[in-house]
Amino acid sequence: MKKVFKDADAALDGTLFDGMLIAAGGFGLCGIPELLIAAIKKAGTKNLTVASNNCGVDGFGLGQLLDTRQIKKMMSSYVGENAEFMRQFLSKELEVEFNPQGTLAERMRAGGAGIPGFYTKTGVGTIIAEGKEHKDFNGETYILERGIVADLSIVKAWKADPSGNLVFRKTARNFNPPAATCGKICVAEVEEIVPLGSLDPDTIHTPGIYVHRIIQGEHEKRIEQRTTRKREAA
Amino acid sequence: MKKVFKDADAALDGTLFDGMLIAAGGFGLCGIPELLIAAIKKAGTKNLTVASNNCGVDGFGLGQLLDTRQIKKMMSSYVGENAEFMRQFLSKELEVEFNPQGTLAERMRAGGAGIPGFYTKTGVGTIIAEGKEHKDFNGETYILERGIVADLSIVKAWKADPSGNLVFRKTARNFNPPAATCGKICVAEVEEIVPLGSLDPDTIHTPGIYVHRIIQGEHEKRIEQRTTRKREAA
Amino acid sequence: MAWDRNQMAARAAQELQDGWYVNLGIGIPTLVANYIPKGVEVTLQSENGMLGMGPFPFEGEEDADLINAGKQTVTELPQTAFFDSSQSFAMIRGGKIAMAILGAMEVAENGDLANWMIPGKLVKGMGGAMDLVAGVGRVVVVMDHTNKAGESKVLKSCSLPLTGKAVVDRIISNLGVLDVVPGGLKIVELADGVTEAELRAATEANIVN
Amino acid sequence: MAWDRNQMAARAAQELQDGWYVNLGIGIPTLVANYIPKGVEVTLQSENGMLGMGPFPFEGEEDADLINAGKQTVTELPQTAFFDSSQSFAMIRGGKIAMAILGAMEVAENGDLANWMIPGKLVKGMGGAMDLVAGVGRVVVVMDHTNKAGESKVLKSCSLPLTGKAVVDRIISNLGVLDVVPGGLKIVELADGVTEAELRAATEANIVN
Repeated sequence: MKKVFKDADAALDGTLFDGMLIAAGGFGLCGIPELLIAAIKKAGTKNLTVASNNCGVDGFGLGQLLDTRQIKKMMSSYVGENAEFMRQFLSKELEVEFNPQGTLAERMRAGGAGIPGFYTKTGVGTIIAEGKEHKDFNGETYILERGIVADLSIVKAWKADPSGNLVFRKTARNFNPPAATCGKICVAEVEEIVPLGSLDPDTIHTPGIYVHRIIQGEHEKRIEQRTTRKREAA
Repeated sequence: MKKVFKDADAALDGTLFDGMLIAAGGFGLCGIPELLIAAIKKAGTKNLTVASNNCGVDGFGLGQLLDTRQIKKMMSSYVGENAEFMRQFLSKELEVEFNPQGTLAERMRAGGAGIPGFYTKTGVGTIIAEGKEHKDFNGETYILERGIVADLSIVKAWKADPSGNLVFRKTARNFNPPAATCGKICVAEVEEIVPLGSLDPDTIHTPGIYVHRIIQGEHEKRIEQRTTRKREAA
Repeated sequence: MAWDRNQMAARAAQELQDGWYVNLGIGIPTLVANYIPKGVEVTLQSENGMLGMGPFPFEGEEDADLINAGKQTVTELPQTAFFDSSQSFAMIRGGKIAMAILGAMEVAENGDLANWMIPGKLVKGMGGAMDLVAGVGRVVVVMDHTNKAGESKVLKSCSLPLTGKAVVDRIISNLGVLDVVPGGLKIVELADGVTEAELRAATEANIVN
Repeated sequence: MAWDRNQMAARAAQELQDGWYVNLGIGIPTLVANYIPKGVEVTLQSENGMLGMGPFPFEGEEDADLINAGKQTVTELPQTAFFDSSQSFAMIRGGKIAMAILGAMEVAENGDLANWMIPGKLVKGMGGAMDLVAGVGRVVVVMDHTNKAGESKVLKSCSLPLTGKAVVDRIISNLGVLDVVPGGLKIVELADGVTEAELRAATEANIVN
């Protein structure tokens, strides 16, 4: 049971194929699997459908896979921090399926939890509900949303142990845990692989059972909106 | 925003009424809200429906509420470690709705997550599926299970801070986090209330938003099956 | 005369009650945090996965792993808890957030809200807005009463694709405060120096007494 | 001659593959942990909320907060992770557990399993058994081939209420090993000193070649 791989190329070896569905963690540029995305770019896998809340920015994160035209379709809640995305989207080269953010997160969680469908109030009465089954519970109307099962999940954590237990840091957790659960294979990139036994078993966010391959690497961790306040003079 | 109460009686004050639905955390006797159960006994609230994986043992845990005939119905996955339970069950004084353990946990989680129904393969083709809606997804049959929303949740955690953030210890976590989410009001009993800011925000299992009232107290923490091994001679 | 952005935010802050968990949208709603009344303790939720959102960091203390739903760097507080996005929206959908204060493009007299797309224009997505309006206990909209062309944004029915159907409880605009009630909108308050006639003139929606 | 409880457990342990996450039921399946082959690393899941279940504690080191699904005190290992019951069954239902090894009252030739209730007798509940058989990758049943009256427990169809429909992949009994295949059961192996005729005589289910 060797889960630790030497780099992103090695960790993705044998997992990629044209037309596949990839679930990616991250919110904006926070907690995105930078190294695995770059390796998918290098591998040149085509016609990807990517379930990810956002699609990176020009030249960084998933935005890189737009430059190379590797993405056929995005399943996202918010996109377009990205000129190339908008160009492809408006010219219909790129397909976008908009999902409410919570619906997208829950669809990933459901897919990983063996739940093929669940009912939610989110989106009832909007274009999101069009074509979806409606059902009343206790006098209120809900719509049926489907679990997402991806061919591959790519996630970014703070620390891992060699058994694949993952710990995330602050809001970089975001979509990573649900994304990790919904892939038939999950590859995780982390800032540090720590020795077995050094993570407190009460504080593990994603148990190792979900994680098949791990790499350690350097992360740029780019900040999208650097907002600060001034220190008041003493 | 004062969440800390002086004892179980005070914390339950105004939350109890005859015929109510209570969701309780715990698995076997592990991680059960001992003090709150004892206070419900004292309060004498009647005709309770209790959603809890098990029903305690004679004279301890939820078993205490059987002695006083306060429970009308249990929603559980495994019961009967308890002579009085079996007597009431066999004589039909006590109603039992059996739920597969994972379905019960997910029903609590769903109820707390605004999901009135979800599909699962668990129980298809068994008496559990009788009378439930069946639906095919990708060629497989699933049944519809309903979210549970309780009038009150009672849970037991290891530590809390005054804002209601909870941390559990080892397998005493079990049903407590999903139970905490599904109550209109959630009362938590803990071994220790620690100062605000002393819990690492990355390691909180149940965020304070779910927890309305907290008490600190002494717990018996009875062991149901004490199994050990012998040390080999040196 | 009418309220400016900060006055609208200050008025919206009056909606907050002690002990509430609240989600503030982008734009004017973000400013509400600056006007929380003394003695009112409110915990801010950020839907990417945080309860207890603090102010922007001091320069040099930005943390790439600590951002809000607007992707801005923020800070934590003593009561902060982090969680994943499925948990975050579980609490939103599950009705655990007492109130969301959001911006809007249009609101209708039945509480319909449109704030995510303009057909033919750049569509960026709804983010968490649909989840919020469907799930939270109370939805307060803060917005200008009219658009740049002077047309009412408070309508009989929305012309834009909806974010949620019959979800808005209260509108706080530059001209005043209106509640969604059976039959239409009810004037709760006029902004400083605004007459009822002015408010009515700027409102397409039916106003009931 | 036939296999005893420990021999059945040892045979069941041969089913395990390196790197697998496995759930062991109560009774003989629990003994399987004693026979995991050298070089095969298996992580045991306990459905109350634990991955990486260790052996029973030394006397005096029992921890009331650390029990398995059978409510027995256990210990943790360096790779242990704890989680709540909804997460635990999310991984079970989601197919993340490679194999469950369970006891049975009856198994049918189509893989139907009955192991939770006898009508008219004390019903204690199914616990996590229905979730396990519905969710895990492979279900192996370990049981005596016949009941105390000498009647086959390997049947054309189950007489007892089912735990799961067409869920069993392999049966390991005191008499041998059988796989559920199209049309019935296929003999994989005979227990020490058991003849095929003996196995067939003790089996009501259809055996295919």
